[in-house]
Amino acid sequence: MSERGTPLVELRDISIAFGGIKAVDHVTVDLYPGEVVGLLGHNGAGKSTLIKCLSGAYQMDAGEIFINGEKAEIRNPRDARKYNIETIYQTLALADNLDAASNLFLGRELVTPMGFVDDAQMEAETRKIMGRLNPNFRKFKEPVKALSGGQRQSVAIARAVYFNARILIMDEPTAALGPHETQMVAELIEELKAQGLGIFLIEHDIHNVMKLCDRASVMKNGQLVGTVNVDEVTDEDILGMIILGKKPDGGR
Amino acid sequence: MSERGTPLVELRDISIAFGGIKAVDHVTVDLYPGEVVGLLGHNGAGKSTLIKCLSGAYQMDAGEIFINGEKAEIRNPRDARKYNIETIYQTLALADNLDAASNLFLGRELVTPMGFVDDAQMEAETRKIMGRLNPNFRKFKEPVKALSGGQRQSVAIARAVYFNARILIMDEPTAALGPHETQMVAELIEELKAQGLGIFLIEHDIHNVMKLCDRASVMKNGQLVGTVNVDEVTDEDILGMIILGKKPDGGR
Amino acid sequence: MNTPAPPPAPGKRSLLKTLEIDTRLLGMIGAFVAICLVFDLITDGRFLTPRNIFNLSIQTVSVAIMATGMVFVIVTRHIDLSVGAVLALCSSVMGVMQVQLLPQLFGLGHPLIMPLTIVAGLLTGAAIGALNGFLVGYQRIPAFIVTLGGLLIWRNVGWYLTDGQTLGPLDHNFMLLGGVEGTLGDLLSWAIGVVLSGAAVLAIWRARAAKIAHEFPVKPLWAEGALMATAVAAILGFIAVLNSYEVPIGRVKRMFEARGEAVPEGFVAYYGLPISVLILIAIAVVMTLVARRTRFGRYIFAAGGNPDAAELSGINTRMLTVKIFTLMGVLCALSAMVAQARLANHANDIGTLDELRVIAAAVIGGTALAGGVGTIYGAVLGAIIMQSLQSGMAMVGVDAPFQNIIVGGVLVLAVWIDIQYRKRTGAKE
Amino acid sequence: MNTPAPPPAPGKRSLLKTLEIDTRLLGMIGAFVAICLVFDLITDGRFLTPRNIFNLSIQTVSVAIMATGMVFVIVTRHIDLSVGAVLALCSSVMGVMQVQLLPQLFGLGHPLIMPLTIVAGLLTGAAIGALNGFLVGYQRIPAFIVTLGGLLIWRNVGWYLTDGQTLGPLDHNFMLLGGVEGTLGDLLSWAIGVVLSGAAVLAIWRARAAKIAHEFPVKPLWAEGALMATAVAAILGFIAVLNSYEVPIGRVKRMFEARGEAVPEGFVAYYGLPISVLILIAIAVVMTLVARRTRFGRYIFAAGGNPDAAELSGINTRMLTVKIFTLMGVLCALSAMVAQARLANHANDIGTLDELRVIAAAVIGGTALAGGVGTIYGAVLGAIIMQSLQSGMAMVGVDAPFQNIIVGGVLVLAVWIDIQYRKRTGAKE
Amino acid sequence: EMTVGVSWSNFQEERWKTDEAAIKGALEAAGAKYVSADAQSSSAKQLSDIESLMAQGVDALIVLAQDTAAIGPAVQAAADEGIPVIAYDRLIEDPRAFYLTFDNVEVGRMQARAVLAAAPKGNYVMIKGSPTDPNADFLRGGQQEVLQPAIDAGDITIVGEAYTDSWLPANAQRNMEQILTANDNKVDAVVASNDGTAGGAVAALAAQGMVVPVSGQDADFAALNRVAKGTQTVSVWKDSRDLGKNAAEIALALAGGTAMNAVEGATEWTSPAGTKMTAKFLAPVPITKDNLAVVVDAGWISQAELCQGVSGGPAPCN
Ligand SMILES: Nc1ncnc2c1ncn2[C@@H]1O[C@H](COP(=O)(O)OP(=O)(O)OP(=O)(O)O)[C@@H](O)[C@H]1O
Ligand SMILES: Nc1ncnc2c1ncn2[C@@H]1O[C@H](COP(=O)(O)OP(=O)(O)OP(=O)(O)O)[C@@H](O)[C@H]1O
Ligand SMILES: O[C@@H]1[C@@H](O)[C@H](O)OC[C@H]1O
Ligand SMILES: [Mg+2]
Ligand SMILES: [Mg+2]
Repeated sequence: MSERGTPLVELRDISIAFGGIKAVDHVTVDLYPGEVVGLLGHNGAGKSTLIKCLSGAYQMDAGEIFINGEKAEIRNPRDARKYNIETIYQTLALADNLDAASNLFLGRELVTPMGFVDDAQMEAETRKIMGRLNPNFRKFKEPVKALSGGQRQSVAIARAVYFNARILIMDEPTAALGPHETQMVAELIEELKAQGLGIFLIEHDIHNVMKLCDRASVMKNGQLVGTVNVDEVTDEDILGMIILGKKPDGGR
Repeated sequence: MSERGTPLVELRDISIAFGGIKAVDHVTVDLYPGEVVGLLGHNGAGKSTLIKCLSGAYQMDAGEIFINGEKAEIRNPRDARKYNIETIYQTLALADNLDAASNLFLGRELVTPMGFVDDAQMEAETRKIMGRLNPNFRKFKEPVKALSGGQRQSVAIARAVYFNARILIMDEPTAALGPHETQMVAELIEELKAQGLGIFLIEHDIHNVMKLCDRASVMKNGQLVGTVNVDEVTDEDILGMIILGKKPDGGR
Repeated sequence: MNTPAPPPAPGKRSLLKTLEIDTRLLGMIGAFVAICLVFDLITDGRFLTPRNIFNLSIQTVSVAIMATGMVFVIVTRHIDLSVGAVLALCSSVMGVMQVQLLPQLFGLGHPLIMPLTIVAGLLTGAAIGALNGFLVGYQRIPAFIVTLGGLLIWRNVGWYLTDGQTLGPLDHNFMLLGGVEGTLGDLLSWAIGVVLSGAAVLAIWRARAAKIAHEFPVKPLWAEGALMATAVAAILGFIAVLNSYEVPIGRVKRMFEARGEAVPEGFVAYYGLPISVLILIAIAVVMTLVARRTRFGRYIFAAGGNPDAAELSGINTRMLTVKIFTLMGVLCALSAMVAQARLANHANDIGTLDELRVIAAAVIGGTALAGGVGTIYGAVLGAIIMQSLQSGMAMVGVDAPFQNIIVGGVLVLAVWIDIQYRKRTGAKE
Repeated sequence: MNTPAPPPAPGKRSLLKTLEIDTRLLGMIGAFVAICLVFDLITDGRFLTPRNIFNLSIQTVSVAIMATGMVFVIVTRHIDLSVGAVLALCSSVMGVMQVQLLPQLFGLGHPLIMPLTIVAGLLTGAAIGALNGFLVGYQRIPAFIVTLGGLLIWRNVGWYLTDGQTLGPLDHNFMLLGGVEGTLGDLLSWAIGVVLSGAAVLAIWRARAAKIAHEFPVKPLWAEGALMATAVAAILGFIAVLNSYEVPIGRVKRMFEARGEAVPEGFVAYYGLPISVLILIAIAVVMTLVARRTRFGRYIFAAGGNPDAAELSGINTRMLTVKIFTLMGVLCALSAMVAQARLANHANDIGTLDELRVIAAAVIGGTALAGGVGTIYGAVLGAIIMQSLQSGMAMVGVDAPFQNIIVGGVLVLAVWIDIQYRKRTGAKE
Repeated sequence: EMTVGVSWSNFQEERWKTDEAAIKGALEAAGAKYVSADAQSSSAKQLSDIESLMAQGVDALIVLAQDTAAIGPAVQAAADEGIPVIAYDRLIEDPRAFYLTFDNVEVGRMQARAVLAAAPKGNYVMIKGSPTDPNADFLRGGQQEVLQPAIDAGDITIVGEAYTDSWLPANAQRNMEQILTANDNKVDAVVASNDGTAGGAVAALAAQGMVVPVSGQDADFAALNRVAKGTQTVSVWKDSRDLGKNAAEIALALAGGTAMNAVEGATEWTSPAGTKMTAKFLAPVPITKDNLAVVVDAGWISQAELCQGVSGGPAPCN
């Protein structure tokens, strides 16, 4: 795919092990601006672990990360933020005792001219963005632990898309969402893609993958099975890669 | 549906409020043996809260529960277990510091003749059941906090189906599962249903609902929109109930 | 179906709702009022005299100052067992400065002695706090161990600094920080009361304005008015009480004698607000602002609610830990300042067992040891309750061992009442 | 793709892996050994003499007994600040029983005095523990508050029971529980050593057999053999050391004189295992079994890891809390028994500050205050480390303040070493 | 009706119970009221306690000070209100307080004298009191005075010396054990500063089968019993009933307007720090096996309690 110029993100030969067991084993994937790359695989294949190396949550044991063709040192989540990488974690990573607005702006609070956090302003912004993601959402004052599973997920999504990310990592973002909310997130992804963001999307639903992704990388037991252009393969091809770990002939 | 005799479970006029806000508002649903009833609704509609009244996690403010036609007093999870009600919670409810086997048998440990917990036996049983749910699962010794999202969900499912439940509550059981694992759970549900269990299934994926459920009850903002026989309605009918809150003419 | 929730049921609960009062501590305030009334009854009205209220407020200061910092420490799921020992070391440093070093340099009673002493104390506290924070945050040693070590170390380091001696008399200006020796008198106290009242009214008003600007719902005007009135009444009432405590005649005589004058006929003076209490008020206000209105405060609560989530949100939780413990150290130094000025000496056993009192004050005030929850005013209230119990018992005149039994029992009872109250009015679980 | 993981890299790590040793405390054991060696060097080899090891083991017992129970309390995210005070009350009850009540009933030295005294003490401890558990579990009052109240209450209740007096001398049989007064002599000690060794070998063997029965992978036979050999060597080595401590001649003479005989030429006797240490060993073994092999223990760890999940799994977590605190109370009573027998008196201030020592022992031994994690042997090792430090310092004869500084510093250092070690060998995060 | 307030430093130690009874008794006899507070070993709490007692309207204060100097503000406040203060048993460095005590230096001398008489030569161990209690150093000073000549003559050597945190017997026991270990039991006498610490030391010695001269003070019942048994040499008896009674009477007198130097038995005394004080010293009595009957005759302890478990001991236990 070199015809497309330098990739936005390149994860090269990434490995990481927990107590001797390799969760990610020499995996290489890349991502171009304006592209959605699906990451697929069975449970425990290593998808979340892989993207956590990019988001700064884990430090990889081996491998390199390139952003815009330059080697990037990502040692913690603060480093990742410097590269405008935003992440929706599978576990959501919300501070349960804070309300939606505080979570949305956590680490990037809006402040008044005097330097105090501007809760009113943050709540107003939160209301705006939540209106686009989850129109039934009304619990702005409660700590997020009082929210339903889907409501929590909406907050996590809002946090990742509110700030101008260039690289967006979404780890099963719609797992807990209702059909309507899922639809709204799908539309949002299309929109962000059009704005030129690169998106890694971890997703188990093959329909959604076929609909939303340009390419799909499949992992099995920590290793990369292969990467395919979604419009060159069928549902069954991808299922075969996930379950049997074999690449279809059509893939690159 | 009185032609089918006494329902296995009847939730009558259940209400529960959190700090004045009604999460479940006079909802009535029932469940017959050998039946799967889907519970649907937008995020925050009150589905999880409703079933938690049945599983003993919450105490309802008003309403009655009947099991096999008799009024049941369910004040805590132990009461629910007495009625052979098993639950897969949306939050999974696992003790993160224990391994899969300990979680699976939590509260119902296998013991040796001398009364000590029989870890070896429990691990053996765990290996058996996990083989049916998640063939890639191999982390039997690690505490479950070291598991991937889907692996954790498999453990929670295993726990609910291992013991001979009569009533099974599944709150988005496949949300984190891969396609293959989801397929295996679907098969399991069919099998359990054939054995005469009654199953409440909370599920956002309309395809799965149409495939697995006999009836579907839809909630909106804490209230029941209606209950329909799945084979009498279309996907769109149900979507309409969820999003607009209006019952199709075909429903009962 | 987007109908708004039905109006809440009428009655007490809805009143609280309308006023949007934090009901969390109403139970605790209730328990406190009950304690006061019972003591007042038993002591024939001696408990609620201006004099005793004055005493109580001075007695509370030292523990309350540290309790405000302990809230942050506990909210982030840590603990600090070394506060009493750090207080003792800061106190010994300040003792050595003002009793030995500085007088040699500048001469006794020099005006620079007080500020330099305070700076030395604050630096000591900050340095130890930062060290604690480093060991906890970066070296990942449990705070319990680090500060248990500190509990054993710092007081004894202070012992070496002072050769185990009690140091005194302290610098004259410094003693003003201790309480009785330094009060503002009635006029100045009234002035401060008015300023505080104004600030409270303004704060309520501006919060309302911000809501209106964003078109959020606001309480009815009368409710805001009632809130303001309550705040003003509480502040001015407290000042009025302190201002009505007469300086005893022996003391007045001493003061005049010191100036070589005779006491004028019919002369009366009033204590007013003690400087130490003013310091506590200032610290409580600042710490509340820090907790609620600064990023630092927000990060503290985030890290307490879910440390991983905070770290993943780009918060440097290790550095945060260093900052929190440093702040705790500085508060220990401030507390040492007040405590030693009150004792008019640096004594080696100063602050003994304060770690328990400070943690207890925070916990009584609703700070959860599991982290993520806590308020500054709760901790101050907790300190006041503990002190009232102890002082009140000494007034009742029962046997000393029995006093302790009752203090222990009432402590548990007060928290129980609070919990029952919250269960009744509050949410499930 | 289902290839097995590659064989682990050769070297130290793989050896530990093969042996499947719990590496969690190896660092701590290393720190302990270092402490011993340093002291031994400083004291010219006096620290690691049979005599001092004998002393150390007796000195450790009281705190270690309570520490095993504190592990359960902390694992379930609670705390018990009242252990020292409960110990004092149990001790006073047992003091009154054996010094005042029972001798009046049965006459001095009656054989029933000891058992009845112990029963009274245990009942006292259990009752207070159950009350604590009820208040924490069912009334939902934070354990910190309940037991802080207890800290103030129980010692003073004991004061009333004894009228504040030191009670003594204790019953002759009872004194056997205190240590030096009651040792098993060399023969019996060897016998017990052999029994314990046999039990250890059997346990390892049966664990292996169970694995084989379920076709789980097992370690190579040589690894099991090595483990068994280590266990046996440790047990018999300890016994050998205690058995080589000669009863001092003065004491021997007294014993013979009491019987009206003369000491035979060349007579030597050896202390062997003290009964109090045997009690500790028994408690540690039982508590370990409880923690690992009983439902009760499993529920403790489940409730500590996720209290909600435990409750949802049908565990009665409230009742569980009552049981845990009751157990803690019983252990306080056992500890009181040993401590007062050792002091040969009941003194009112017995067990003062033990709460800190006990909690520290548990935490040093790896119990996390956040709950869910902890081991019995870790807590015992923690108690031993603390005691070695204190006794070693007393032996070296440095100033008391300096002793504390060093104890505090080494404490932090020991835990730091352990953490570093675990970081090197352990998992991420 | 007059009220007298007593502020205890730490009521958990055995002897204060007796003091309290004596004070109470004397006050009741005079028709006055007794109120008290326990500072639990904290000088800050003691200051608060005294403020509370004063707020309750006491006419005189009896103070067992936790810290000689840090109690100053309390004395100041009392002086402002014209309330007399009695420094009870322990020194208060303030001339406005009336110092009532047993001569603690003398107590130290008595302890050392009795031990020295029993062990004129050999290795000595000094088990001192709490490092925060000024009495601990007074005692130690008195002991040194008596021992110094023998030390200079090379007859005795001090081979171990340790403060006892909070006067806790368990701490004394541990210190003694370690000193014995460090000296291979080559210890010939122990000068312990009170009966609690003596108890700890005796337990440690007994573990080694050793019986050597040991001193103490306070005439704790358990200690007198040890004297009868021969495991302790001396307990200096400070009849705290006397001290308490005196304190109550002086308190009432001062409250009634008597001048400090008009109190019967009052003398001028200068503290080591140079404070000129009005003081009254009561005489302590060393109790050894030779005069055990004194405590029984004085009704301090019953013969049965004194002689429990003793057979063929000294009078009156024979
Ligand atoms: N913190 C950890 N400690 C130890 N092992 C871990 C840890 N996190 C993940 N693992 C292991 O690494 C492997 C990969 O996990 P990962 O979470 O990346 O899977 P995943 O592909 O995201 O699965 P899922 O679809 O279930 O989310 C799993 O076997 C898991 O058990
Ligand atoms: N413990 C709680 N405290 C306060 N409010 C709660 C609590 N649990 C749930 N709620 C609120 O009750 C409503 C119903 O929540 P519930 O979890 O039942 O929704 P749900 O239908 O299961 O949604 P989802 O599909 O997102 O899981 C929500 O508005 C939620 O915010
Ligand atoms: O009598 C002693 C007293 O003088 C001292 O101050 O404290 C300890 C007591 O034993
Ligand atoms: Mg994942
Ligand atoms: Mg839900």
